[in-house]
Amino acid sequence: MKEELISGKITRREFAQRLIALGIIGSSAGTLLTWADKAHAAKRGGRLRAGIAHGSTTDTLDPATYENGYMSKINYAIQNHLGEVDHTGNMFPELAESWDPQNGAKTWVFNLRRGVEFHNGKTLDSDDVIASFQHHMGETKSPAKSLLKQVSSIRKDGKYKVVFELTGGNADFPFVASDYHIAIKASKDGKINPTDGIGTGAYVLKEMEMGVRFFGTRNPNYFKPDRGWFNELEMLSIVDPTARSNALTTGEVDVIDRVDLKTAHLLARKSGIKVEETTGTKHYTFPMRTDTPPFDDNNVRMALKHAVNRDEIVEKVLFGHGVVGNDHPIAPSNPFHAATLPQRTYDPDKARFYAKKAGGSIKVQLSAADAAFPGAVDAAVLYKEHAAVAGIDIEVIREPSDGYWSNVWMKKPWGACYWGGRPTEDWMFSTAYMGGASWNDTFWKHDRFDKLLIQARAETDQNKRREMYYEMQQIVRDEGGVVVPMFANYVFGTTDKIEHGTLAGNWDLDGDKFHERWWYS
Amino acid sequence: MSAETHSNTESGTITPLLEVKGLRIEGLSEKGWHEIVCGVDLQLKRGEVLGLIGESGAGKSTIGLASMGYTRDGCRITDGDIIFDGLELRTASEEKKRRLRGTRIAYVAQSAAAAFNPAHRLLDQFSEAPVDHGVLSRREAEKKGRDLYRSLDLPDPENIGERWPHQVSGGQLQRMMVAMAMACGPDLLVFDEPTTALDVTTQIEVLKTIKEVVTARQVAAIYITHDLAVVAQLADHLMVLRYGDLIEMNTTGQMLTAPQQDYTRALLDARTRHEKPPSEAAESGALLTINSVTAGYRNGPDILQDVSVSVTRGQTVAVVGESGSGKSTLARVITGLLPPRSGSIEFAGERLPPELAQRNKRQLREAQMIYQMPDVALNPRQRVRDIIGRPLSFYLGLSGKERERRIIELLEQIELSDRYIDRFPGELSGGEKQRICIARALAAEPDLIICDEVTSALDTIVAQAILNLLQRLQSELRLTYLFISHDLDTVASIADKVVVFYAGRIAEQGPKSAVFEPPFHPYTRLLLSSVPEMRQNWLEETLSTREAQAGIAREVKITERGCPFNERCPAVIPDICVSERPPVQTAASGHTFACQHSPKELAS
Amino acid sequence: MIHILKIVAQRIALGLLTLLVISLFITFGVELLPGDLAESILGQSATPETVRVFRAELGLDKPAHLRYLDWLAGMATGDMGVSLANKREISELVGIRLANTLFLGGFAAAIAVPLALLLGILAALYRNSFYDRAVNVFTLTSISFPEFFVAYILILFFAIKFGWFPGISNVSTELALGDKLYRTLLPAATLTLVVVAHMMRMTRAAIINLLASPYIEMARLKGIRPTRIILRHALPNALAPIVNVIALNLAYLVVGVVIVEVVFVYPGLGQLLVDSVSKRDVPVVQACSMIFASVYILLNLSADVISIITNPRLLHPR
Amino acid sequence: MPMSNLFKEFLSAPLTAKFGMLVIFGYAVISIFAPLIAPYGETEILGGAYELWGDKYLLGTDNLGRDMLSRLIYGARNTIGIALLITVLAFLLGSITGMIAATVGGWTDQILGRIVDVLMSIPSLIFALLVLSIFGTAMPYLISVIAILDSTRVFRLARATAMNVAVMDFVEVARLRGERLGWITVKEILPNITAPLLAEFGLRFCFVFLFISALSFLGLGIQPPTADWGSMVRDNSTLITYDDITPLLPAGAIALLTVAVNFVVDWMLHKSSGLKDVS
Repeated sequence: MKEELISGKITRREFAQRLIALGIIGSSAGTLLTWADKAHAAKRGGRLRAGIAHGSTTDTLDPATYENGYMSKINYAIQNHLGEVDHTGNMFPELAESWDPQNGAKTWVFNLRRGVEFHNGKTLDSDDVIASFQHHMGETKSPAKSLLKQVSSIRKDGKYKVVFELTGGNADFPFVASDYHIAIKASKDGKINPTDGIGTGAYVLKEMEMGVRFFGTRNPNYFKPDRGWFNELEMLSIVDPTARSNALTTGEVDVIDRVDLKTAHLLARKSGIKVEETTGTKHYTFPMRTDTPPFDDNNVRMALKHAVNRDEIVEKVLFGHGVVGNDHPIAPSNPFHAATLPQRTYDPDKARFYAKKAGGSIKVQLSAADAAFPGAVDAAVLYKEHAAVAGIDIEVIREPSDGYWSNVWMKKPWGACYWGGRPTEDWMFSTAYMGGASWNDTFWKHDRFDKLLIQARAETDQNKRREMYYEMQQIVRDEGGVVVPMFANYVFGTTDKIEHGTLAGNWDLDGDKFHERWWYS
Repeated sequence: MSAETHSNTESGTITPLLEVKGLRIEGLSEKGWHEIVCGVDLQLKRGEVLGLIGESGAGKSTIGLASMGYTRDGCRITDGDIIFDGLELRTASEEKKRRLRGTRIAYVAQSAAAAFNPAHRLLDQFSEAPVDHGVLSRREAEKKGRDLYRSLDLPDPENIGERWPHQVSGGQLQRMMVAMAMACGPDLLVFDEPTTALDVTTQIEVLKTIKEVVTARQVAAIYITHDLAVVAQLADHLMVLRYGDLIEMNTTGQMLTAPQQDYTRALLDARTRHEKPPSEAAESGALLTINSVTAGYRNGPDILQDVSVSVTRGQTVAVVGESGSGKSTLARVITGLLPPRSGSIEFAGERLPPELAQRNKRQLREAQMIYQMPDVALNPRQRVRDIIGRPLSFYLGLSGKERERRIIELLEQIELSDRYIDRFPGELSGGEKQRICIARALAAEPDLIICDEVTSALDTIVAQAILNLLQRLQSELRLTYLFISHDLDTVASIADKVVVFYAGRIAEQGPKSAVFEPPFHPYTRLLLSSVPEMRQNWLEETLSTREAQAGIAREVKITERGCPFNERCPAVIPDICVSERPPVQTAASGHTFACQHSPKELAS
Repeated sequence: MIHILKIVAQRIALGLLTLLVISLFITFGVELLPGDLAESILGQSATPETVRVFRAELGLDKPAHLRYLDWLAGMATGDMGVSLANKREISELVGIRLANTLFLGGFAAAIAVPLALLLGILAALYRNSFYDRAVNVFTLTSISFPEFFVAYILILFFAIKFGWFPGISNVSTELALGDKLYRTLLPAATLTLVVVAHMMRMTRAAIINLLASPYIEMARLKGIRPTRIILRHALPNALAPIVNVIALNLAYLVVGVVIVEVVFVYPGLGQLLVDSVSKRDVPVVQACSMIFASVYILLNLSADVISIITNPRLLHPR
Repeated sequence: MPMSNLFKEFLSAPLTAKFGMLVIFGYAVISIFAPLIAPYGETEILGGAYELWGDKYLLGTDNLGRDMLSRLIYGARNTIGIALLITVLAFLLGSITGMIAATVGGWTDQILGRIVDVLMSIPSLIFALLVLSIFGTAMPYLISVIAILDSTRVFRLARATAMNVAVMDFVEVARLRGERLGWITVKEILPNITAPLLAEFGLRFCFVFLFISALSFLGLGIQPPTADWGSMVRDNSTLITYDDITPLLPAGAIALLTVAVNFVVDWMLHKSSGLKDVS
């Protein structure tokens, strides 16, 4: 793309300016083109074997059903999206060449890259993009459907231009349009074949056994000239953490994700193995149902928020591989993270004070399962011990991992929960904190917060936007129903033969794009 | 290696083949090691047969096995010498002894059915020892097996070896074991109660085989038994043992005619027929009436066919016949365990429901049963108190002191002291166990007691004591007995009336005096002549009778047509007996029998 | 022979009945589980709307008993149906997994059964010796560790420390047999350690139990060598209980190996079943359960038949 | 039995049985007096994660900084208590139904047999997964599910052995007396099949730990923060591949108990078979 940029299709400056204006990228325009970064002498060749923590026999290639890290990594190996997040957390075009907000960010024009070929030889055009989007709209099971509700229409404007009309202004729309579900696939008669496994990605799918193994070879016609270094890509689903680290130690695989935090330091000591980590938006929470007693009383919530020793949880559940949270979901890596907001600390006295205000003793149940997040049960047990000091009685209920999301999450009054996080504040808040949002797992409704959220979405003045988001973070912190004890790092291990540039933190393994960004030394 | 090549064949008459000196053996029990053989000496020359006699616990089997240099688990030889053909077996290596066993010393066990491995064909088991010891090749061994089978008069000697142990009758199996013992041509045979578990008719058949082997092949033998009459037919010398001690040793003739010790006399006495005086309590009126009962198991044939018996109150009715004749089935029908296919049972004038479940507590209480094997008839995990006490509380509602008092009373009745009340069956001797069974039956205060072979698992002296006890109880308590037995001798001493069963049908029934006197049904005659008598040469004489020649070495077969006994009957009328049912006739002496021959013809 | 055929026919009929009951149990058991495939697959991202559409697409909007009847009709014609989750033919989906499972189970059995018999026979022969006690303690210890723990220990030594074997059993269809055996040796060894104790103890006990019987004494008195007594006289008669235990353990090797599959990343049927249960993919759960139950029933049946064949009393009635 | 007799029995036992009894006795003492013996509380968080063995924490700490030794000691109480309860329940259920099947025979036998067949042919982990997911993992459910699953094995054994006893004459005597099923099974048959049941008890008891541990693999085990050995093995098992012997402690505790229990059971079996020989 560097070449293309220089060749004048779009000037780098123009492009950057547009994005800066929109707040999509900050001042980091200089590092925009990471996939063209040649600071390292990347080499082509070899077979990359990865052991991935997820994967299930019930997985399918249909983008509407992607639900775990294994499918996500396959998704990014065989398919591309309109935009791509780089290591700074910013969005820049991938299959789009550029995008253009109009009409107060209510209308978005996406210019497509020309000459991109699908694995089946078809060339990418507007129809493919529209069909790919429509797969997630209307009568569909796709989880991206709720994201795309704001899209009132999609139309093509020529072979390489797609225009989105939104119901309201959204300055962050390129993030939405690049959601990992919305992989761009080849269309036929206005429809995509969701399970054909054909995309524009760096690797061509050769063999696939769900929940076991993926095998692909390098796409010789890949449109990113300096990406996709490996000749072959093999990904194994290795769910058991011990098995995963064993596989890396014994040389069965070259990369593993989600290193068992308990033993990460031991793994790092092994010769020939590197353990690396990135801090992203992933956070673990304890959402309380604010519509259910006793959590409908903010004093109870505040008492509980003061009754947890976040440092100890980060130390013992994350083994230091993370940072403490401040009871709101905005990560330090998010653009508008309120760093000035005082960090909430463990304060049994305050907890006792709030408990008293709430009417004396607090006795609650906390549901957890390791399906919520790894170490959730341990974290709950620690929480129990911390709260006991403040005279608060927490009974830890270990729920079965099986069916946790349908039986416990958003059903039981207080539980443990996992959030991959969202790259933008608006997206995160709209998804889980706006009154009435379908994943509002605290069933929280705050008028001032909801008003600010709508305003900030369409606001293009960065400073005003920042102020609004800061205030919202404070509201959630002091009045919301969520305890956010920690942001967890993505920790992964590789052999020391693997090299890479600066790592992205939006997903595990370099934004789930390790296969196209890394190379063998 | 065979008998003929042994070095001391010529000198055999001078040096004893086996010499045991001062043998002491200890056994392990709960209470530790205690002596079970207390210094026994014996000598055996080639061609001699030594009988070891005694009750259970006398140590006779232990001595028999020790003479092979073998002790069972939980036994150890503590002193003495066992010298076989110059070799000291006590100190010999296990390997040396192993080479002797099966080749030069062979063993014949009590129960062939248990001692043959159920997993292998008979001829394979025959060949095993000679082939394994390298005496014969496999082919030679099999040929030898067939030859032996033939010379021992086994049926179908060419093919019987291809059968499995369970496919051969008990008597034949026992004989095949004798053949197997002869496989390597041994110098010494140890027979360990080889006929104890058999019917009298079968016993003769096995004794005949043993006799042939011992006399014709001139081997030395030790014959272990508790039955003097049996061993008298074979042994040159007898040794009487009791509790591991030698009581008396003498030649057979001397022992039979002039026993020196009281114990020996008691043994002899127990084998002598004791006639029972007719029960004075004999009242009119039948307590139990069995009306033309036909019965069988599941889909099988009729085991009982048209059986009618009536039992008078206060009397003893004996049911006799060989195994397989349906005697025990009759008991099961009476107790309700096996509802009859047709016919009915009346008890004290009341028709009993055919099924056990339909009978009421009183009906159940009135008829009690005593079993053949006291070992399995008593729950090994219950104390005597619970065993006897249960019917007391169950039927009579006794409890506490009253129950305790009654238990002790019952123990007295069966001549046991109240010290027994806390014992487990495992701590009792066979006779004591059977007494407890009797006490349990008495506890129900029954009118009728069904005694199913109650003495056949017991030693002779013990059995006699049990019979005496039963008779005493009968006169004291006005009991009625239905006494099932295969042993005519036993029956003779206790019965008022005798019913002879053959293949599920009544061959003959009537007052004891009438049945035991001519005219005899041919089957009764066979049974009577098969009872060993306490004299030498009885075996040879019996074998020469036409009853024995026709009747032994055959099994009871259930048939639908004709007379079931026709195959074994010396007086068979070829066409008629096979096809026609024998008519039931009444003889002058007041007994009935089923036979084509008239009473007059049978009287001769 | 007719006797055996009759028993086999009877058992097969009973087995089919058992299968029917199990299928009912499984269907309605899974049905009773909170949530369905749509909710499970959508997971955290389920909304009422997407769930409704998904359900309609899967046919989950039909009542459970109708779906069960459909399934039953399919089974009767040999059609196992398609997976709800990924629309693949279940026969094809299950086929590869079953082959893998049977391969691993067979491999483990090929080591474990002879080993257990050998150890058991030797223990019976040298009972109460040091060898006997040592084997007893070793096998008891090996079964008292959880399977995954045994697996980790084996991995620690043979994969990580000595590097002789791979730490995971990454098998694919194109592997040569030797390679496949090499890669599955550690899981097979784990399973062996898990099952060998039970079979060995039973072998020892069954043989020792018979050593007191008269025909063994008879064999001793015939001067037969101790080894031969055990092998030829005791073993054939002890086979029935031993075979029963072997059948139970073989069934376990096929049915109960989920955890070993997880630890060694071995693509077997157990993993598929657990995945499918957690995703409520009823047809796949049904198919796997039917296979497992059939394996169990067939193994028990074979044990019965072997018991009959090795027992001349039953094979050659009088 | 008076104390002195017990002591005599103990002295007469072979070395292995003595060892087994001592171990069991030790475990019992530890279980009963856990709060007195343990240096710290069961759930008390004391220090950092995985502190090394030392004076303060004899066996170090676990991943949450709880004292390993105290967890092991409390674990004995919980694990043995639960396993014992489950095994006893399984034996009650299995042996009673097994004996009824053997004694009554006919349809009762057939129906019970088929039910057990069904239960046994469903993989037990799947069965547990289904039931526990439906009803929740509260202790009563956990205990009943494992007890039911285990009782099927006991049923088979009890039925097979009771069949052999049911044909004995003394059972016929009881039947002829008109005794009811309850008496026949409990008083006549049960005392005669205790030996094989006992042997099975030894193994079953230990399998219960393992099953609980396997369930914790699926997240269905005993509720935290209760210490139980099975879950402790599971929680720390990853360490073993890094040469850390921490998980060996709970695993070793299970193994030691298994071996000890089976030593004692073997001896008792030997004794009871010896009794049979005398009778």
